[in-house]
Amino acid sequence: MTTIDMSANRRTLLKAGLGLGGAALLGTIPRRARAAGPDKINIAFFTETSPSAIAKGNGWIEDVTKAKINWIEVGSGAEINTAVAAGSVDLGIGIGSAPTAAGLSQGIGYQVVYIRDNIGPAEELTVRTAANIKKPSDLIGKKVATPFGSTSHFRLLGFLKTNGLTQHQVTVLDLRPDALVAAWQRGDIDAAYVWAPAKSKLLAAGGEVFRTYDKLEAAGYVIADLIVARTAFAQQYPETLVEILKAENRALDVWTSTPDKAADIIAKQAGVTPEVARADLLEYDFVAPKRQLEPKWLGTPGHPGRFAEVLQSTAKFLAEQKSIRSVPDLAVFQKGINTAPLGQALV
Amino acid sequence: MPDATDGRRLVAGEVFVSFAGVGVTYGSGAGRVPALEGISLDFAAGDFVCVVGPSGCGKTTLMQSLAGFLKPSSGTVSIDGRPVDGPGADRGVVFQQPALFPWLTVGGNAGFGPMLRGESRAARAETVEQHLRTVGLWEFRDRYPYELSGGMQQRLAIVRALVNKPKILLMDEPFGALDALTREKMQEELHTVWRRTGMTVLLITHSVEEAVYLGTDVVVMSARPGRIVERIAAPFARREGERSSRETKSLPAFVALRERVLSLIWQSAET
Amino acid sequence: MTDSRSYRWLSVLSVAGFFGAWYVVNAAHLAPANLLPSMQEVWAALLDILHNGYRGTTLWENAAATLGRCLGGFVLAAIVGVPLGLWMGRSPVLAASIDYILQFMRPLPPLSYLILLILWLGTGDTSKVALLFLAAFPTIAMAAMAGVRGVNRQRIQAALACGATRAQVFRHVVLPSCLPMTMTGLRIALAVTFSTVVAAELMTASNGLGWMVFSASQFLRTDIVLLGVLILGVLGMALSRALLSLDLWLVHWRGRD
Amino acid sequence: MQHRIRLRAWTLLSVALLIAAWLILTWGGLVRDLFLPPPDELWDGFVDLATDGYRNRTLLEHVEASLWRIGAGFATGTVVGTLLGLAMGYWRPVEALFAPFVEFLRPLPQLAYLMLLIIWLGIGETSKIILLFLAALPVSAVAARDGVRNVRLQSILVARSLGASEWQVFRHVVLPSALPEIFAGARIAIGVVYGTLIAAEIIAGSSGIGWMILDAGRFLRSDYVFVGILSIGLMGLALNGALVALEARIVHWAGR
Repeated sequence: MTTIDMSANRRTLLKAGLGLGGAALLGTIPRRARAAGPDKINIAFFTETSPSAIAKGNGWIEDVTKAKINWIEVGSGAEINTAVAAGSVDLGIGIGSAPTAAGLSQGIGYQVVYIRDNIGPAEELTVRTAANIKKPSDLIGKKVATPFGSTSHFRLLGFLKTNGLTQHQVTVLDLRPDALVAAWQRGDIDAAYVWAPAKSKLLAAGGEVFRTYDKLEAAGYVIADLIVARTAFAQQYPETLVEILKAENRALDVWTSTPDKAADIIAKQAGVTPEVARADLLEYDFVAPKRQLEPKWLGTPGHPGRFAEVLQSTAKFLAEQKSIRSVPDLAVFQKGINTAPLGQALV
Repeated sequence: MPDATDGRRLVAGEVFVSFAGVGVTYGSGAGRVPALEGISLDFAAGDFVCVVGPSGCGKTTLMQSLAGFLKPSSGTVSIDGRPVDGPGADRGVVFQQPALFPWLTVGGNAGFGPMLRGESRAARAETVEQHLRTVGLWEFRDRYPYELSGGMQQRLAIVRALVNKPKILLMDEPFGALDALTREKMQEELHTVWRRTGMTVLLITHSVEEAVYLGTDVVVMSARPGRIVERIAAPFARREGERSSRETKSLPAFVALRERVLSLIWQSAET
Repeated sequence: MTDSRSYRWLSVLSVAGFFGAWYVVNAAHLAPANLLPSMQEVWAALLDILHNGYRGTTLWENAAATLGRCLGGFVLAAIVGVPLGLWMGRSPVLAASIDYILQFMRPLPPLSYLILLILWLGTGDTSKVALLFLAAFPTIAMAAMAGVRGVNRQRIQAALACGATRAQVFRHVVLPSCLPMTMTGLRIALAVTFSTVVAAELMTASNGLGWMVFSASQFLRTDIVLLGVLILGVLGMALSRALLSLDLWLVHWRGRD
Repeated sequence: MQHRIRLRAWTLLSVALLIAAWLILTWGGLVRDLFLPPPDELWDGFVDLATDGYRNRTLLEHVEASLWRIGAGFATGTVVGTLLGLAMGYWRPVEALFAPFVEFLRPLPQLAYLMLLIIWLGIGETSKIILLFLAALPVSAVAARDGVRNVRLQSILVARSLGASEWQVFRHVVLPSALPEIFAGARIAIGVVYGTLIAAEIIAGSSGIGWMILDAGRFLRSDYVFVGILSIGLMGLALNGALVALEARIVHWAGR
């Protein structure tokens, strides 16, 4: 349609018109496709040593979504729950499984779309060497601190329960990680259940690991860090979600293929030295995207995995603690897991 | 003191202010307190009426009903033939506490009334200057009231009332808080203004001497409920010619009248 | 005034003494370095965040964010609180219908309802400004109401006797009479707002001096925490001084009436 | 009297409207229980907290823990603050020495130095009470100082002329004259202490009404949060009322 013959008859004019219209239509298609994505995405994140920090630090999320990303820093999974309930967060990166179980039980409109990591030994009971704690009953009469409402809290209480210890025998204190390290350095507490980097600071200041995680995992106290997406967001912008998960996978690849390079980027984001970042990262079991879709974890659409049961048993525990009112059916947790975007991201 | 009524001298003897069967009660039900009962009192333009009586005899209530600050429960108060319906600029009011506006300068306080009426700054500057000059406050025009002495504050309060050219000046123990010397000076100044302008004044006072000395009429009231015991004509205010207050106050006739009023008050207080 | 000025050297001395003691404690290793950073470290931290910012935000941005939230909430509270308080002072019916809510709200620690505000209004500045508004508003409204109720009756009567209408009485007597009380209320409210602004930055904030302090304590950067405390203290002093000067200028008759 | 009864009726009407709005919003399904719990949930939450408790402590025990902290912080803060303020008002050099610190501390947000208190004083009751103490101290110091400043010189001269010693002037003239302002300061101080309570209970809690609200808030248990806010509000009203009553008894001449 480059030239229009001036002497052209009606037919050619019509053709030309059609062609122009077609071109205009074609021209709108790419624009439409972009309009299908959101202009702005609110993402809640933690300042932590994780591959997610690579995607954030390199600006990948901005690149793949072409949207303005509003990064909202949070200090706890509870804040993500509140923010999603308030409608001001679309995506929560790194939320723990305990707050997620609470959120799903309370009907907060989000879905688990990704298992960032299986926490495993990265969160662990750390005891003061001088306190001479060798077996669980040695904790009787001692002070143990943990950030309440966290995955660590959940596992600590699980540890006490499976060992027949009541909260009357062991004093459990609610301390944020920073305050916890300060209290430890002053000698106010004898043990703590917490994650990195606080954990490594405790170890450096006269602490040692009291291994609990393997037995607790076997007993069903599985804890994980997740990515959750606001349900309405996931439904409206499935493509965008897929792109974001792809970026997340790419970040994980950087860590597995070039750990040193990854540690450098992550350290800068989290404000620690690359050595510390690397040591912290080595403790996590980053569940490879393909593994996430196995029945042991999230499963696939129509074939829910066992992670829904993990969430439900976490919720049961939280209900016993009165943190939530009641535990919904397994179906609620199964519906709260959406594996479609991850499946597409792997295609 | 400055002229106030524009030389507007009303015909003496004509009824100017009238209280007709005025009664005021405070509270309601069991807590009813009669403050005034059956007050009937007329006075003419140019009269200087002083009201005396024991504490709680309703002197202030009487003044407030004329000022329009409160509505009588019975009877009517009228001025110049029109019943009083709320306060107005035709009645200037001066209290024992000057009640000046501390956020305004001396000039601002003096020009308060004209300002309310929307007079231009220039128009009111002249009146204010004239008034402030006569009471010796002109050089303080840019100061604030709290920078003045008690006597100056009270003078300013009187100016604030006079600037509005009221038909009648209502004063509730205006000199009560002043020292003896200032008080006497202020009495003289007030008297001069009254004589020069022929303005009507209602003065409420504790001091019998002040009442007998300044008033053309002295009204004695009794307490609980407030009633008028007697109205006495006093000759000293209208005495023509130069006079000194010392002399007047030691005249046998003055002393006799003062004693008479005092004994009336004593009697009414005892019953 | 000359009296207090003649002792100013003592104030300078005591502040100098404080810094001297700080220096000595560190120099003589009387306190573990991780508990009390030295003056030099705090100074270095100041230079560092002045030049490089703290985690990507400059000190000015943080100070501006905190001040903006603080003043936003405060000004909003004043705009709503003062007229409402004045109206309550004039109308006993309105006062009876609202007073108990204000009485209940006033002592509430703002942190207790922060989570609800985030739930209702989201994580942005709206919920933060709302928190500060709610913290300041009852104090301001109640002060303005007390101001109206405490207006000298004789001043009103004096104005009426100068021929003032009801509206003029309100404009020329009631309003200025309320000023001292209202200003006192505003000063208390500003103090409340300023101490609450840090609480507002406790959750879901990504800038502000409060955020800087919390974030620094998360990484146990005691030097930045201490620096933040010093900056906040000085800023608070400056704010309350500024409002006090405004008060003394506006209410020049305070204490002399 | 009638006027008063009529106003009382307005108050009741407004309360009724508020409750009606609450009922319509919650039972009418306009607002989820997460945002605003309906009355029955709130009542259940209250009964649950009162009988069974929250994390091993009943509501009453949480209230007690908080009241104890408030009491200790307020009492120490106002006593020390008032003594300091009296000295500052009476002797200029004392004022010059302490004014910079009092002025610095007064507007300082307590949450900002919370971390430092934890580092320096630990996570026990001490740091909580010190935080409240530091909140109350500057407020009452400034009030007491201003109280002394505003004592009328006349009264002091009268006392001197009657042969009062320096101490007697202070004890019998300065102190009683400053009392109304000291009490006004105490009322502001209790407000500040109260507002700081939750900040104090962020520190290593497992008791206290403020900690309970924070912890329940983490799981968005709005019913517990609301019960907590209501209790803390009523507690505040009661404390303020008690202080006003005490003030009326001791400083009966104030405002007359």
